[in-house]
Amino acid sequence: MSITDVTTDVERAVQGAIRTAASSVASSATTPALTRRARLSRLVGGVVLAALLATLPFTMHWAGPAFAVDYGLIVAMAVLSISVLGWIGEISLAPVAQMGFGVVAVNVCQVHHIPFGFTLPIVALSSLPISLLLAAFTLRLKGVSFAIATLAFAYMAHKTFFLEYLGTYGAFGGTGTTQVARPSFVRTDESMYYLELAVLIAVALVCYAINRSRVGARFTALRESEMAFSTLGHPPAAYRFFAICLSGAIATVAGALFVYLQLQVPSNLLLPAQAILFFGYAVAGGLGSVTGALAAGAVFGAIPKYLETLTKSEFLNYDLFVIGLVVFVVMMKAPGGLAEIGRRVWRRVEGSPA
Amino acid sequence: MSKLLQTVIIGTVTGSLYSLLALGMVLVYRTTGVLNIAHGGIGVMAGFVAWDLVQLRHWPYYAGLLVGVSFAVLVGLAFERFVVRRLPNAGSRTVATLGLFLLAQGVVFVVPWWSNNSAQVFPSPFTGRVVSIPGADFAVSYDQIVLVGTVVLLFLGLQFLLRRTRLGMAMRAVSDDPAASRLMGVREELVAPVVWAMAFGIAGLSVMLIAPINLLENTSIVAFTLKALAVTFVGGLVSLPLTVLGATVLALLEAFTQIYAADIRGLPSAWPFILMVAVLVIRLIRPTKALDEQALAAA
Amino acid sequence: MTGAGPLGRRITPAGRQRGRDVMAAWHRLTDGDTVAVGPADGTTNGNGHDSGPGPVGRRPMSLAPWSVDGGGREDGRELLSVENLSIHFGGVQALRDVRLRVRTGEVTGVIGPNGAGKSTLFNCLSGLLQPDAGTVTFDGAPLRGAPSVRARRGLGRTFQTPRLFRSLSVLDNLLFGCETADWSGHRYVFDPRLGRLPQIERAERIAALVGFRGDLSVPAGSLPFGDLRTVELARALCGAPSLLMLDEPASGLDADQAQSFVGLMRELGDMGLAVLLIEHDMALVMGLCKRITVLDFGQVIAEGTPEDVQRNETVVHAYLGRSAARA
Amino acid sequence: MLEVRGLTAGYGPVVVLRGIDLTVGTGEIVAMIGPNGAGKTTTLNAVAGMLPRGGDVLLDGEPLASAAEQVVRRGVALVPQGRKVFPRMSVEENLFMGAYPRGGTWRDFDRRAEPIFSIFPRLAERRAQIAGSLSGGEQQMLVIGRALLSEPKVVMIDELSLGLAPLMVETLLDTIVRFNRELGTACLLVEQAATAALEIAGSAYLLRRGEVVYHGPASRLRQDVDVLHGAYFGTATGTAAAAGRR
Repeated sequence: MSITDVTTDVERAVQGAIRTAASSVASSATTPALTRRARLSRLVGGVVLAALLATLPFTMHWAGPAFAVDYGLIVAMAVLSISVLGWIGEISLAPVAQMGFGVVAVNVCQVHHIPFGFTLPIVALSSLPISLLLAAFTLRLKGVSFAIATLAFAYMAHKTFFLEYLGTYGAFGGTGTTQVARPSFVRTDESMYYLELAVLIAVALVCYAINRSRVGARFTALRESEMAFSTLGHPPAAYRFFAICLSGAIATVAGALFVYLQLQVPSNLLLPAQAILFFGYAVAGGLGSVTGALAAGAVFGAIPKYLETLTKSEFLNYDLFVIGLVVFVVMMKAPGGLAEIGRRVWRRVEGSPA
Repeated sequence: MSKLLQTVIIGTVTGSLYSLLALGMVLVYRTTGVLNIAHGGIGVMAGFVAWDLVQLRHWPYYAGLLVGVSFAVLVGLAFERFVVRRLPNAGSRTVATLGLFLLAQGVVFVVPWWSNNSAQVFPSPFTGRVVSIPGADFAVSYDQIVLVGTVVLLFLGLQFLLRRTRLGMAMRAVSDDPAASRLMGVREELVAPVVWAMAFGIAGLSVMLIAPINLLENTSIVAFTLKALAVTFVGGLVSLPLTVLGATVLALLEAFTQIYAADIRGLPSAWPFILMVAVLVIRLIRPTKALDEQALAAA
Repeated sequence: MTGAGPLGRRITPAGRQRGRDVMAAWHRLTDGDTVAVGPADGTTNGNGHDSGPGPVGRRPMSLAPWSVDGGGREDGRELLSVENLSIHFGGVQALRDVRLRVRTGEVTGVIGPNGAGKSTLFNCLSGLLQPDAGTVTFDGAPLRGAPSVRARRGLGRTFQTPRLFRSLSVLDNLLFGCETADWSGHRYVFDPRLGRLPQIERAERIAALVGFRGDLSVPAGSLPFGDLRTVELARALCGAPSLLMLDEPASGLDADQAQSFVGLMRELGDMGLAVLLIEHDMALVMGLCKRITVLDFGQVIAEGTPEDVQRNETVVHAYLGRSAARA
Repeated sequence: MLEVRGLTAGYGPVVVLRGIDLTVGTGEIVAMIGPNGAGKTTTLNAVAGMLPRGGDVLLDGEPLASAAEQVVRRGVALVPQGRKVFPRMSVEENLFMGAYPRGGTWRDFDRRAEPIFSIFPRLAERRAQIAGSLSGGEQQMLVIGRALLSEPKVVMIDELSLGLAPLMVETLLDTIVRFNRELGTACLLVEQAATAALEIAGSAYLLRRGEVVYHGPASRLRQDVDVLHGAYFGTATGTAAAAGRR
């Protein structure tokens, strides 16, 4: 046994010890702070939420077909892609266009007979060129100017590409295909829900992980003082590019799921103004918040569809009015959006001091 | 020759249309630092109020127009008083205008007799009357002439306001340096409502002038507003002449590609983006260092 | 929930104590005086990335990473040299042919009336502004590139108005500094606690060194003004710079704080750190700096020891006006 | 004429002024000097209504309102630190804004601006130029001229010489003497570069750490160089600097 071997053994032992310590560091931080009531409400809340998520298409059957909630999840994902940019303090109105490129990517994959298992990763990767193009704008443009640039891009993508390629009825130009075929295991809208849920949970977990990691803290720092951030050795552009690529990938995957749900996506579903609506949802959810974005997206996405069924299509486009009001209220009363409101309510439920 | 003339005229009219929308947004941005996303939406809402009175209730055209514009002005005052003033900075105010945009769009759908989702015809007293161009096989409508004329008047009026009147000078001073303008005795809380009321009034008027040419309809007006946004970017969101120039250039490019290069499909619609990229590249090549230093000081 | 990984709040005293116990165990296991800590060596030690969480380097733990360089102190080595640095904004020549030398182990002062171009000089050096002309040599090689690249080469700085990350905890702010020099924890990016225990220890020691007595877990934005400067200084120190540029570090400090600041600067100088200091408090500058460069209208009007500078007519002229010089 | 009694002010929890007493007589030039951070700028901003303040500020025996817009209407104008011109407006337009509190319109602008243009002929030459593109000294002239157009009884000038060449400072000081004599406007002059200001001032205040530590005729303070050097270089180095005078 050589010297190095001894060292490695010692290292391993200590590694184990440090891991234990670290986990106790983590647990000791939370355990004593929780009251019994809080633990109970967490448990109940978790179970109820899980049960609800697991059965949502069926429990909501009285209100309408599962399509509504499927649509809600896709909106949730699109809103998440906007909200994620809140980490670097930017506003992008391009996600709806990026969804459109997801639609196109799925079609291309299908034409080339790529199995479903590979399609979503390919779609996610295919978002990179456009994300990088948009990210290049942030080298020079910030804030309002960047938002306008993304809007102009979305406008161009819609007029020059989607109108041609998807047309008014969602047929794919020049490919001979008129619609996308769902993979065999998601023939029904109900099963589609579980596919979406799985993807959404995976995406959300990635976002949570990034947000809680050191990268998340760096985003906060970048937002608060770019000068301090850069003079402490961190490249601001890299983090901007990362956030924009992440947002683009989420939006593009949302677009892919959208076409699997719809089978055809006519270009008028990809209007740039739609992005403004989604941005409104993101504000309502709380910019930068993952949970808030998902909740706001799902709720504001699904409810109008349900209402449409319940009122026999009497209810159309009222969501614009409602979300407009919500944005006002949120801006004035709770700038953190649903996420902030949720936290306040939750604190009260748990019985811990606010 | 006739084709060229026609292209130029189409470009001028469309350019005036973009300018009309863009000038209102530049006014707000230049004097308050807020990008008013709701501009087109407010205009459509006011347009529908006027349309309601004129078409459904058979009011005289000008009375309807007046009520529509006054309605927009009132919305502007209310928005400034109850929303803008209570929000802390230009960023959150911009988001609020986004909320207002959605609200204004929603209102049009909420009122049942304004009809769901369909475009409305909103003729003006001039509709149908045309001036034929001598030696050409097409005519220019009175509505188009009024539109171009209004843009010229609006441009001159805004220039006069911002350069020659006490009010306009105060507006510019506030946007240049709020602290220094307080030292000059300017009361920002009196200037801001005027700006918003004026901008919303202009928005209402713009849509009422556009409606007889196009239709009174959300989608197309919003699309125009988006292009107008791209145009304001050319003028750095503040310069009135550059904005009008940008709007005209954009519209002429669109008209020429549509008529002379119709086989390159999609190119006309790409111009706003291409224009923005061009402006961006110019700024990248010739960055103004003085601005950098200002940004550093402000950061 | 925006972005923040509020580390400072998640670690309780009990948890931290357990972490310390493990560190102590590591001390015993390996060798009395080596520590499982990389941060101090991260910049200089190439093997910082290929071993376990703790045993990155086998150097003695030191609070002053700058003294690690070569093992001992080498005072008086020329670390930074600026030649003919010029920059203009519009029609204003903010800096004209500025020449400057900074040596290790010394505090070098930059003084001059308001608007003389001192902060612009700092911004040029740290890469926030692009000068029109001039060469800057740092540690034997030209100093170029983005601010982040320069920071990693060992250029730390503070700002005239402290720029802390206001919603992050004080500890997180300091850890940011630690990351400038040390990326060994990057593998634990999703388990921040584990990789960071050594950095946390380091941050705490540096906070104590600069005399920050407050709670490390509160958001930096809630600190009183004097503490903002102290924490910003600590954050810069955490980055293990070899050159520290301080922009008016003593303004807003009371007499006691200023006194301990002077003490700290002397200590850092003894460790071999080079300090470039902009300051208006003349007593402080004169007492602390080995050499002083005086800027006026973007030009160097005098350079030398404090005594030289005080005797220089031009300086008195620039500071007090013509009649003081005439009198 | 302008009387300040027990003025306190600060930024949030930070107290900067701990009770300043100050008097500016009619047509007088008063210098206020002191090292960085002594509270000179804060004093001016508090008097001008740009900061919340405590204590009494009286103009001609009447209390002065605490809102900036009203202060300037009453005849107390501030020339703030850092030459705050309206950068995107022309010289003429900047001056117009100066006349704003007096209800100035473009019609009678020329008449109002005439005496100002005669004091600052360089502004007349550059009437149409954008203020942001003026040199530092010209910008300083412009802000002073702008303040004078509001026809003030007292004009408070903050850091006149900041970042300006000595020759330009002398020119500016001469213009202060001139408008003081010609228009009878009193002037409260805040300076870090002390001696130049002391030369034209009648009386002087020395501030340190938010308090008046010296008050008397400017000529005496000017001669009392040790007080000055003590305030600037700290007492320890006062003798060294004094030695440097030789």
